[in-house]
Amino acid sequence: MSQPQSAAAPVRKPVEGFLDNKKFLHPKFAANYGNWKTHDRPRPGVLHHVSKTGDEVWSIKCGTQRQMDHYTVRNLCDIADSHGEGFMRFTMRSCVEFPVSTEAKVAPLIAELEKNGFPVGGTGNSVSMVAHTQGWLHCDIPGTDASGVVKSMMDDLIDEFRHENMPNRVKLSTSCCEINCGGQADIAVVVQYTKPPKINHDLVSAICERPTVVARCPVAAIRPTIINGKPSLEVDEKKCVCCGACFPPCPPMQINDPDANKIAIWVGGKNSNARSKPTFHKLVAAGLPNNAPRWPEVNAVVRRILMAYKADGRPWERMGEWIDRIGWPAFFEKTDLPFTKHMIDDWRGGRVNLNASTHLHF
Amino acid sequence: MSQPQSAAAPVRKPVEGFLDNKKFLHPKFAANYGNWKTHDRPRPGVLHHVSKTGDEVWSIKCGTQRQMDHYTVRNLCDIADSHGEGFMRFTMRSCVEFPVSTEAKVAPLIAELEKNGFPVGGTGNSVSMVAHTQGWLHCDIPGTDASGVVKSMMDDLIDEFRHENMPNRVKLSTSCCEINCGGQADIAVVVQYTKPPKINHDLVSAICERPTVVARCPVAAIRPTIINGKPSLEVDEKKCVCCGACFPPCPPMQINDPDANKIAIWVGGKNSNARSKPTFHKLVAAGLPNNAPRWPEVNAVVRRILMAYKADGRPWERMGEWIDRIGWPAFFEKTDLPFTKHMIDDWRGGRVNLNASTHLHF
Amino acid sequence: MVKPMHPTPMLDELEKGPWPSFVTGIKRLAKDNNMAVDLLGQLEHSYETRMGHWKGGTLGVIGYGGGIIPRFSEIKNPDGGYRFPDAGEFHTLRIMPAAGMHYDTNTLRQLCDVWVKHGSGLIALHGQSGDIMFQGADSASVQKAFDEFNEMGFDLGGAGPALRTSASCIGAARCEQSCFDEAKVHHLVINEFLDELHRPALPYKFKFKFSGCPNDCTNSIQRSDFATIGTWRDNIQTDDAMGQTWFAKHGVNELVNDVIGMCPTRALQLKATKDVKKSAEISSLTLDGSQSLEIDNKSCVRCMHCVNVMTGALAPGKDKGVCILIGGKSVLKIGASMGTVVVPFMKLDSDEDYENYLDLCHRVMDFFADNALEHERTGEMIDRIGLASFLEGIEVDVDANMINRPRMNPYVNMADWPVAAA
Amino acid sequence: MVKPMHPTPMLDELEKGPWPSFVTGIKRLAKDNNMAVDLLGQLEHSYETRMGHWKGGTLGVIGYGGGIIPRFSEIKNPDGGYRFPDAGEFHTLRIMPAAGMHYDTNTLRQLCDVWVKHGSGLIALHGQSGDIMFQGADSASVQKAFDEFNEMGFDLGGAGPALRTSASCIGAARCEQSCFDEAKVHHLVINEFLDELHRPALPYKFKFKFSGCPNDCTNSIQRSDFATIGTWRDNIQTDDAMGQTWFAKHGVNELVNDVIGMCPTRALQLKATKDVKKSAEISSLTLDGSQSLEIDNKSCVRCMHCVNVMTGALAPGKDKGVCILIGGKSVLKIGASMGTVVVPFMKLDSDEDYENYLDLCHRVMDFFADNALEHERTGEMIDRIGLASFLEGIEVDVDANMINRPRMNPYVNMADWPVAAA
Ligand code: SRM
Ligand code: SRM
Ligand code: SRM
Ligand code: SRM
Ligand code: SF4
Ligand code: SF4
Ligand code: SF4
Ligand code: SF4
Ligand code: SF4
Ligand code: SF4
Ligand code: SF4
Ligand code: SF4
Repeated sequence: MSQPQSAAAPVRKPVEGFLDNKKFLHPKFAANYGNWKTHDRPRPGVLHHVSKTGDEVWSIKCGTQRQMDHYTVRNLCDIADSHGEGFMRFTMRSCVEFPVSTEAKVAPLIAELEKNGFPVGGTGNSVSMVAHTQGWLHCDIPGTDASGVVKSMMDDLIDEFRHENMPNRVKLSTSCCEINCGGQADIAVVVQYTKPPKINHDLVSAICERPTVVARCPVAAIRPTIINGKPSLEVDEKKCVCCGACFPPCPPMQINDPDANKIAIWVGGKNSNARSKPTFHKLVAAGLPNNAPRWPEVNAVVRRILMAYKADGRPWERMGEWIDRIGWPAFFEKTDLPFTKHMIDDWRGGRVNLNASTHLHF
Repeated sequence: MSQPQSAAAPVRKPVEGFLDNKKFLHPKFAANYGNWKTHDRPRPGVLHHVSKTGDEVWSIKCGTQRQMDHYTVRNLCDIADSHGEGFMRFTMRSCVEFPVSTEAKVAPLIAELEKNGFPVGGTGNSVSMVAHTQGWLHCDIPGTDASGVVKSMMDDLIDEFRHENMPNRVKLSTSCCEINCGGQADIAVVVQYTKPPKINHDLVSAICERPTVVARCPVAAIRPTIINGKPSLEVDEKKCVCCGACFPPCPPMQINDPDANKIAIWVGGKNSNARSKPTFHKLVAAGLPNNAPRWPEVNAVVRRILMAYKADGRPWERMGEWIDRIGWPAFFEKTDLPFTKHMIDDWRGGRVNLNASTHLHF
Repeated sequence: MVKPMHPTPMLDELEKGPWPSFVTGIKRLAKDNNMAVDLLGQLEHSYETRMGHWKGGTLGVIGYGGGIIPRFSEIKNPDGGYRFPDAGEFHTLRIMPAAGMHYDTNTLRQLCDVWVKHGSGLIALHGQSGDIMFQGADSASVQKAFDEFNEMGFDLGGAGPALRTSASCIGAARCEQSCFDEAKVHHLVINEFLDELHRPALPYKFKFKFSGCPNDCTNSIQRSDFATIGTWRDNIQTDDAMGQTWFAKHGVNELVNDVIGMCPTRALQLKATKDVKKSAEISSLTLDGSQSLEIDNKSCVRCMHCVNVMTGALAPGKDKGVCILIGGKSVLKIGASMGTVVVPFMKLDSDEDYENYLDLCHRVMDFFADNALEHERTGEMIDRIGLASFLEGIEVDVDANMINRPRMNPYVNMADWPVAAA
Repeated sequence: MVKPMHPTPMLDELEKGPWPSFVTGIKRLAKDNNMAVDLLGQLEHSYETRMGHWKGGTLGVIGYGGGIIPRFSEIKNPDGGYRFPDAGEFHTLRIMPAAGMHYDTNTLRQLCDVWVKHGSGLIALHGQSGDIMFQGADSASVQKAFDEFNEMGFDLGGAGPALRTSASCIGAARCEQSCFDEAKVHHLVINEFLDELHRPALPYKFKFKFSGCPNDCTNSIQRSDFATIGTWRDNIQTDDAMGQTWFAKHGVNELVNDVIGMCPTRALQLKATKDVKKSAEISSLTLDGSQSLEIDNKSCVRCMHCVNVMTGALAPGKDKGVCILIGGKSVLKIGASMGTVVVPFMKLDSDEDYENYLDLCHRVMDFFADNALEHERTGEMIDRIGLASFLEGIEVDVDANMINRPRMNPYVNMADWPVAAA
């Protein structure tokens, strides 16, 4: 690995170690550490926690674009200093929480955030900020952009971020390739490849460790071969499930294609253990065009799903729990999405996903 | 196929066709066919059905040994004629139901059945008759007897057959080899082989189609080979899961062994769609000795499981539903059975049976 | 002249205890029946050695390829002769009873008579597939016994790689939950496929079973390749008078804990009668002056639970029909498998409905015959080729009721999505 | 001197709408930052071609083997030079924030200062694993930037086949549900395994995550190889005063439909206060003068639902600890997989507890290092060798809480049953 360094500078030994968070804790957090009793939400975007001693703290939460210019970060810091108490924290979904010790500070802080363009919300049964990935901005294998998809989606859903009108929390994610760094979510927007990789045989032998690539394929569709006298690889296109797993270790196996890259939508993923066990998200729409810069077709489907859930879900039912109650036929009806053979699981062990019962929804 | 026939007799052409059941229906069944309204159970062993017209029929149910000598069958017929109305039917579990048109006939019929040694019961939330298989009496591959296991088990459980004291119906089955002709049940008693087949190499080439046998093995543990110059088969004993599937097509691969044949007990199978979806039974005990003629160790475990369920189950909870509520740790505690590594599913797709959640029972 | 009994100390243990004893029964037979005497000898030997001692063979009746289970004793004397010669051949005839296993006593006695004449007198009522098993004929008697049973109107059941004997629940004959005429369909199907039943030519066994409602009293989902189960499409029917009787007897606690709380999909709710939703999809049952049980039929999965508990007060809807599940079987090769939904709903009232149904049966059986490997059941075949391909093969459209949930992995080539989604 | 902007008609569309715009942000940077100007050019090109145009490479900082994600532009001029030269190198530094992602404003501003000096000024707060991602340094600046961050006390995160940056929920710092000190354990673990983090030598990536309770706000089950989740062993705690307040506000319907009816294991029942079972395993909450919520803690699976809905009135028990699940990961090769229970319960209070815990971490990591194939995650490894073998390898006993249900197939050689059952 090349170690870039200016020739002149003496070699600096890094100080290895994980920074302690104690000094970054808001004083109320530090004082009541491990001693909280309950909380409520006086309004969307505000959490009010009460400790066993009666101590209180309000946390005001706003959304961000995650990929922030330093001006935006400084802007947040300025607000924390002027209207908050100089502390802030980030959530797992790139929201910011500003803790304050008195209720009086809540309203002015909200006003200041909104004035500066930071939407306040994302708590309780609202729609969360989208779990974000890299996309064209930085990744070396992306099929779409992430920041762009997220921006256009949150523009459309900002009202649902600002209000708590859903049956339960709604967690969204997007992923710019099938690897799915964005994770399992109530609604996940993920690239779906629809063609086997196109192989640039001239480059394979130079760039790819062939056994490594062969081993990566989940369906053993890749075979070593010789093309024009050079070692290369070939793909059994009947077996290939177009997953793109061969592309990272072997970029000459180009999986991305402007037109064949489609967007799929998955629903009902759930990570928490509340009520039902955690479960993966399920395929409900595919073939949507990768329509930069604003992906209107994708946003329309996401909205349709959300609105059906909002109208029909009962309190505390997460997306997947709602569907389990009303059934998949009703889900596809209410969202006006086609159910296709591609949704019938044929992966290993997929039999458990077939209906081996007369539990039917009509 | 050899067609034994007396040389003299002219060849009789069979009359092919499925016999109509209309003429065997009790008149009340025929008159109210498809027009029933409701039923209740005035006492264990008696069903009282009422039709939409108000017509009524009582069915008195008793157990049998299934493998009946014709005297027993005639005895039942006599009772049907003297105390019933000349009709009877058998249930899927070898019980007999005697329909009568007036309530007055119920008690005398019960008395007569009990007098003749036929226990009355098996309805509602009682313990059913055991679903029966062939065993040493007739099958060509059995690891134990069926009629004997069933007889000793029902001797022990006859009170639970006669009374309705369980949370819900309890369906039992036994199977004399791993093929499990007895089916999925609340409690199933099934032979479990614990050694790979012992091969009589002298006979293989004469008796077995080797490719057929190789194809039967679920784990591809059988390979063709040559032993003493003769084509035979060999088993990779590390792979072999001792299922015995190779034995029927190739009896020289002897899987049965008086000492290595053990009995396993499985619980929580369920066929109906009521409440929860149908589900397979699960392994909870193994290594029990194949202790003919009365299998006391097996019966003791079955009883322990039943009594724990009886004490702790809530109304309408089937065995498996009860365990889902209290959890597997409590099940093993209450039944005093060891939980072993063998119960952790490692078959294809078995991952779904691991606990991928923090749903824990303490 | 009957031969002397073999000592059977182990079997004698099975004469003890209150449950009817098969040993006592066989001993009764043995009083005038040498086959029964030797059967006891052979069986006692199995109990001693803790091993089975029968082997199979091939044997049939004229015109048929299956239906007899031949058994020859493997317990031999040093000279090669049978050690228990009168039970040396001990074959079973599988005979199909009428649907629902109904009998009149005359018929039963007549069956006994034939079996005493040509066989051991031992009868299993019934086998797990639903046959009467006449157990214990020697090779010479098989045809004679069959001929007499056949004269009575009974036909041989299935064995080998063939259509098998089927079973249907008592259903319409005595059960308020019945959603179709089980016996009629059972009858139709067997008669339609007599050739497949009697002359084994399928890749492996194939079983139908018929249950009138989702309680599935024939265990059809797990124990048949082709399960036909009654259900309904419209709202659960309610009977207020019976509802009030039930409620008066059982009270609100039982209603909440045993009924509402056990509905798998929270389709039941307790409501003030005035608050019951007015909608085509809602049915409701009044419980007393003020309260009602509200049923959201769109959330209901027709599991039967509330209908079972409150029979009469609640009942299946009026728009009845059947659901078909394919692929149930036992444990061999891939592990036990259940049938899965292939037709979520099909009417079975008119002649046309029955034709449609039989047509589907043919398509399934044909596809199985053409595409299954040797000794492969429908469930294994579907597992191998995928449900979607199977559906295509039998010309049935995909439906979201066929699945528990859509796929959770992206491992699928969706190049033909536009066609599939059109 | 800043160069002129490239036309970005597509990206401009992303300046519209109310949500904060990353494009507007990068344009703000571009006012005095050529790297941002060319980044916009490169990105616009991706939007036009609907393709990514970065490729990886190898790059690091002194003493470390990972933590930098190198990116080189693939958009070249005919002469082979970068078409967007100032963004031709656009590397990311992964820097670990303190546990819980808490900051004071000074620190954040200081981080900005360093990044303006040595990088693009673009910061992702935070990456999905939990890193601060400083995006956009050229090769020459990576070391300099790192050195300054490191001076501030921050260390580099993970990349490649190594231990990865971890995440813990806010937990004890502000959450009443917290069952252990998430930040402390997070801290301990990272510091224990710095070598594995900084010098990639594992078969593949390995992630820890820490959630204070089963709500699992870090998605640890699905997104980490080693999930540590708080839970409790004893009874749910109740606070009658708060219970009555809750009930007065929400009423019985909400209690039945939203709480009792949604308990996954029917552990909750509505009871007349006088009928509440007296038993060590029962806790209860009085709702008003006459009624109570009865909790059967033996049936409770600690799902959190009732505790969430009635926070304050209900609370996790006192005997707190953690559950450990191993094997979560994303979609590659075997499909997405979740961690499964490997330690149902472990105390994490005393120093000895922490030692035990770290000892387990070592055993897991060692076994993984020794037994996983190249590019194989823990979840795949366990899938391949079986959970039982894995447990044996890490010296943990089997426990019925590890499974949803025991096996449903007989495909297992149980010759060693007597030993296993002893
Ligand atoms: C701040 C944050 C933790 C952190 O360390 O950053 C957090 C904080 C809280 N979570 Fe969470 N959760 C946070 C991410 C999550 C996640 C992970 C995620 O977002 O990807 C989950 C799992 C999601 C899933 O299941 O897919 C999560 C599932 C929950 C649940 C369970 C919800 C359910 O019913 O399924 C609760 C319980 C509840 O809602 O009462 C919960 C409850 C809470 C509470 C109410 C806990 C408390 O008593 O203080 C906190 C306030 C939430 C609010 O804003 O209303 N939190 N929570 C995370 C905020 C993310 C965001 O910006 O939106
Ligand atoms: C007679 C029989 C049908 C037949 O055609 O022979 C039958 C008859 C009835 N069954 Fe059944 N079931 C019969 C085998 C079954 C089976 C199959 C089996 O025994 O192997 C099942 C599925 C078992 C399983 O799930 O593993 C079965 C699951 C049910 C259920 C669902 C129980 C549950 O809650 O899971 C009901 C509903 C109920 O209990 O109210 C039911 C209800 C009934 C009712 C009450 C239906 C009615 O309204 O008339 C009948 C009276 C039952 C009684 O004796 O209390 N029947 N019933 C079978 C008697 C077998 C026996 O001798 O014990
Ligand atoms: C007689 C009977 C048990 C009984 O005592 O009732 C029986 C007995 C045998 N079964 Fe069975 N099965 C019997 C019902 C079943 C059932 C239950 C059912 O039909 O509802 C099943 C489970 C459902 C299914 O079809 O899978 C069943 C699953 C099997 C299997 C496993 C098939 C599989 O794919 O897993 C085999 C093995 C085979 O076919 O190769 C088998 C094989 C056998 C053989 C032929 C053993 C052999 O391979 O040589 C047994 C002959 C015994 C004999 O000497 O008569 N038997 N068998 C049942 C048939 C009686 C009848 O005709 O009424
Ligand atoms: C940056 C980040 C997305 C983001 O924008 O936040 C990311 C970006 C990449 N991920 Fe990821 N993953 C990121 C969090 C995740 C997560 C979520 C998590 O950690 O909670 C997952 C799912 C959980 C898991 O670990 O499986 C995830 C699962 C993957 C996988 C699939 C691994 C698998 O076994 O299925 C790969 C592929 C691989 O490792 O070969 C991958 C690979 C990659 C690579 C290195 C692509 C590649 O193979 O070249 C991406 C580099 C992008 C870049 O240019 O920076 N990334 N990746 C996240 C890391 C930021 C951080 O350090 O904080
Ligand atoms: S989801 Fe794929 S394209 Fe997007 S950041 Fe992750 S690895 Fe890169
Ligand atoms: S795209 Fe996936 S399935 Fe196709 S060859 Fe590459 S790794 Fe194999
Ligand atoms: S379970 Fe096995 S031994 Fe028993 S009858 Fe069926 S095939 Fe024969
Ligand atoms: S017993 Fe089963 S696993 Fe073993 S060789 Fe025979 S068929 Fe294969
Ligand atoms: S399956 Fe349904 S219709 Fe048939 S007997 Fe059982 S309860 Fe009645
Ligand atoms: S039949 Fe419908 S309403 Fe009744 S318990 Fe079953 S799913 Fe619920
Ligand atoms: S995981 Fe539990 S302890 Fe941690 S923040 Fe979420 S709710 Fe609180
Ligand atoms: S925490 Fe326990 S009692 Fe409460 S809802 Fe979950 S399982 Fe039920």
